[in-house]
Amino acid sequence: MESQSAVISEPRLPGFRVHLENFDGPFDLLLQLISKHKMDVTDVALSVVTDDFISHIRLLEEEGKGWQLDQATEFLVVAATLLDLKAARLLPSGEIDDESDLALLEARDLLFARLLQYRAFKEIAAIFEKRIEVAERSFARVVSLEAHLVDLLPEVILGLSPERFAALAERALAPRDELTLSVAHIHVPLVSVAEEGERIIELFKVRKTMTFRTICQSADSTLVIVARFLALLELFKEGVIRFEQLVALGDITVHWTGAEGRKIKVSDEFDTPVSTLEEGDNG
Amino acid sequence: MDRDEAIGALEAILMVIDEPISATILAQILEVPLGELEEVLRSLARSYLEDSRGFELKEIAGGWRFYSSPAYAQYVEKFVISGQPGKLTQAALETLAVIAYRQPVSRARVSAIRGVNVEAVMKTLGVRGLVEESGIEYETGAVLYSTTPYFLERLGLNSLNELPEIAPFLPDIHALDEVISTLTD
Amino acid sequence: MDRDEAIGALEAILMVIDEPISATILAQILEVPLGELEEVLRSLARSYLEDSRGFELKEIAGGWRFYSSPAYAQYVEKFVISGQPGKLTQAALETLAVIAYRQPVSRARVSAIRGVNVEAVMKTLGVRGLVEESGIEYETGAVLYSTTPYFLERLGLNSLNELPEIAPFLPDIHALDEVISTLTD
Repeated sequence: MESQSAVISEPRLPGFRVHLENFDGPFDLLLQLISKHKMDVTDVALSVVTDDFISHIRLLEEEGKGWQLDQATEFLVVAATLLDLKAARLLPSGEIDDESDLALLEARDLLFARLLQYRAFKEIAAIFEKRIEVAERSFARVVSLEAHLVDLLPEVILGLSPERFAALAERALAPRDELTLSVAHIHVPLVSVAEEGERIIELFKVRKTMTFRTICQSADSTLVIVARFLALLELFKEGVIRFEQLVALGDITVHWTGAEGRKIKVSDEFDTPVSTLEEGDNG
Repeated sequence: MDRDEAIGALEAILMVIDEPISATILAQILEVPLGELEEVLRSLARSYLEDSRGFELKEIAGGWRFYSSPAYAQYVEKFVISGQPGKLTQAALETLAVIAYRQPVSRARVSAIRGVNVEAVMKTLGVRGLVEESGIEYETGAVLYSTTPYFLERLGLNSLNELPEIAPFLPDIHALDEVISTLTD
Repeated sequence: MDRDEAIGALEAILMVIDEPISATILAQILEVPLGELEEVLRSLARSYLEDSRGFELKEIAGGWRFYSSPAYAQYVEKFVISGQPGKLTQAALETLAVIAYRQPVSRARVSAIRGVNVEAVMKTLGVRGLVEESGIEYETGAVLYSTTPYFLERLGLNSLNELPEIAPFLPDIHALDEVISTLTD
């Protein structure tokens, strides 16, 4: 069995280096520093990291190595998690004086845990790869029965009619994926942006000005907060609200500017299950 | 039956089988208690290794059989037209890792952990015989997936218990998984 | 190559080949003079006998191969009689069904359709006299397999024409095969 202490692995994004003011080195090392609490994610300029990555990919392209889909996918996942993590960190925390602060802190830890989990499975995948390589160097003895023993074999009993045999063939020859029952509809988001939008509009019928914090007070999960945020963006697009933030990282105040009684519909474009992000993979 | 006789009989039977054979069947044929027989198999396997033989006796996916020693792979490869399918991609390996440690697991859950849609990759793993449908999740009706015996074979493992511990890579991953699922499902 | 390395390589090769192999070919692969190699093979065969191993290395009709030792024939015969039931496993039946409806067909193609390595199962079908080699695929040089008259007899049919038609509704199954084979080859 492989050494399990070897948590620090080879770089997963070979050759990709990040050049920041406070850090200069392989992307993987940056991740490790963050995941070991040696570096604060809020100190990382993600835009610079992204720029670096894009130029890294361009360079590969120019060198004729083509578009590295594996690398790009991996980068997107890690960068998205870092962004989530950073967003959670940047939200005001300070003293924990109410429930919503606590929820934000938890959300931050959860994102952190998710990053760790993501990386753990990458380590395991590397072990799988090595194991497969080793196993492939061993060949099984697969031999026919020695001639004098074949005579001892009992007569074969197929035990089925030609019709049953044909049915078996049909099943064995059928393309497998058609047997998979789609259950995508069962996993539709439990939170609907459109519905949360309706709820916000109801709130504005009572008060014309509210902070984002107030709007999210009754939210019982991070997902609801996200849905309400998206609904607000939709309403902004409709031109019926405006945002105001007096100090950086301060409370966001939302003002209703729409006409009384105007019928507003929050679109449900965010509620469609994501099915377009496919991993480019056929092996 | 004395030990030498048992060893000889085991070697003779193992020489004619075309698929792995379980210790239970061998114990029945030799009329030897299972525990005793397993001990003989293990010490036999060890002796081949100690003698640096060109072959190994291994228990993989629940059955014993002879394999060529990896040390001589370069020679054997000239005879065996490698029926081994191509290499798995990084994405496939990682998805396989998630399924191996979370089985039985729904596609949605794997997707949540991997952070991307895994539909295509899981189809590939299924076609390659590495994972299979193994049930339905009671609460959601989602199809659950598990690894196959062929998966164990490809990794050269006897059972899932031989998978490396994940704990050193991530403390208390099961607890985390539960909370994370509330975030992502 | 020193003697120990040569012995290891020989044992490794002989353990996984099915057909007897000539000393000439082995000498070429190992890059060892033929005379020297034959001497190693003979002394190896002798050592197995002296150690009362359950297997023997024998040269029959110009080819070397491992066989089970006659000294333990009673156990091997007991295994063959008891361990090989008249009934086929589900995997063997399905593989047989694929061959029956696709013949003549290469092993790689069957493997692609079944989604698993079918080497062992096809050997079993061959040993049971249900399928046989029937030609060579022109483009690839792969061996093609067909069912035997014995297969028809066991299914109670007079000719392959009597096999019930299957699934005319399956869309262009050959095209699907192509897709599947790109996934698995």
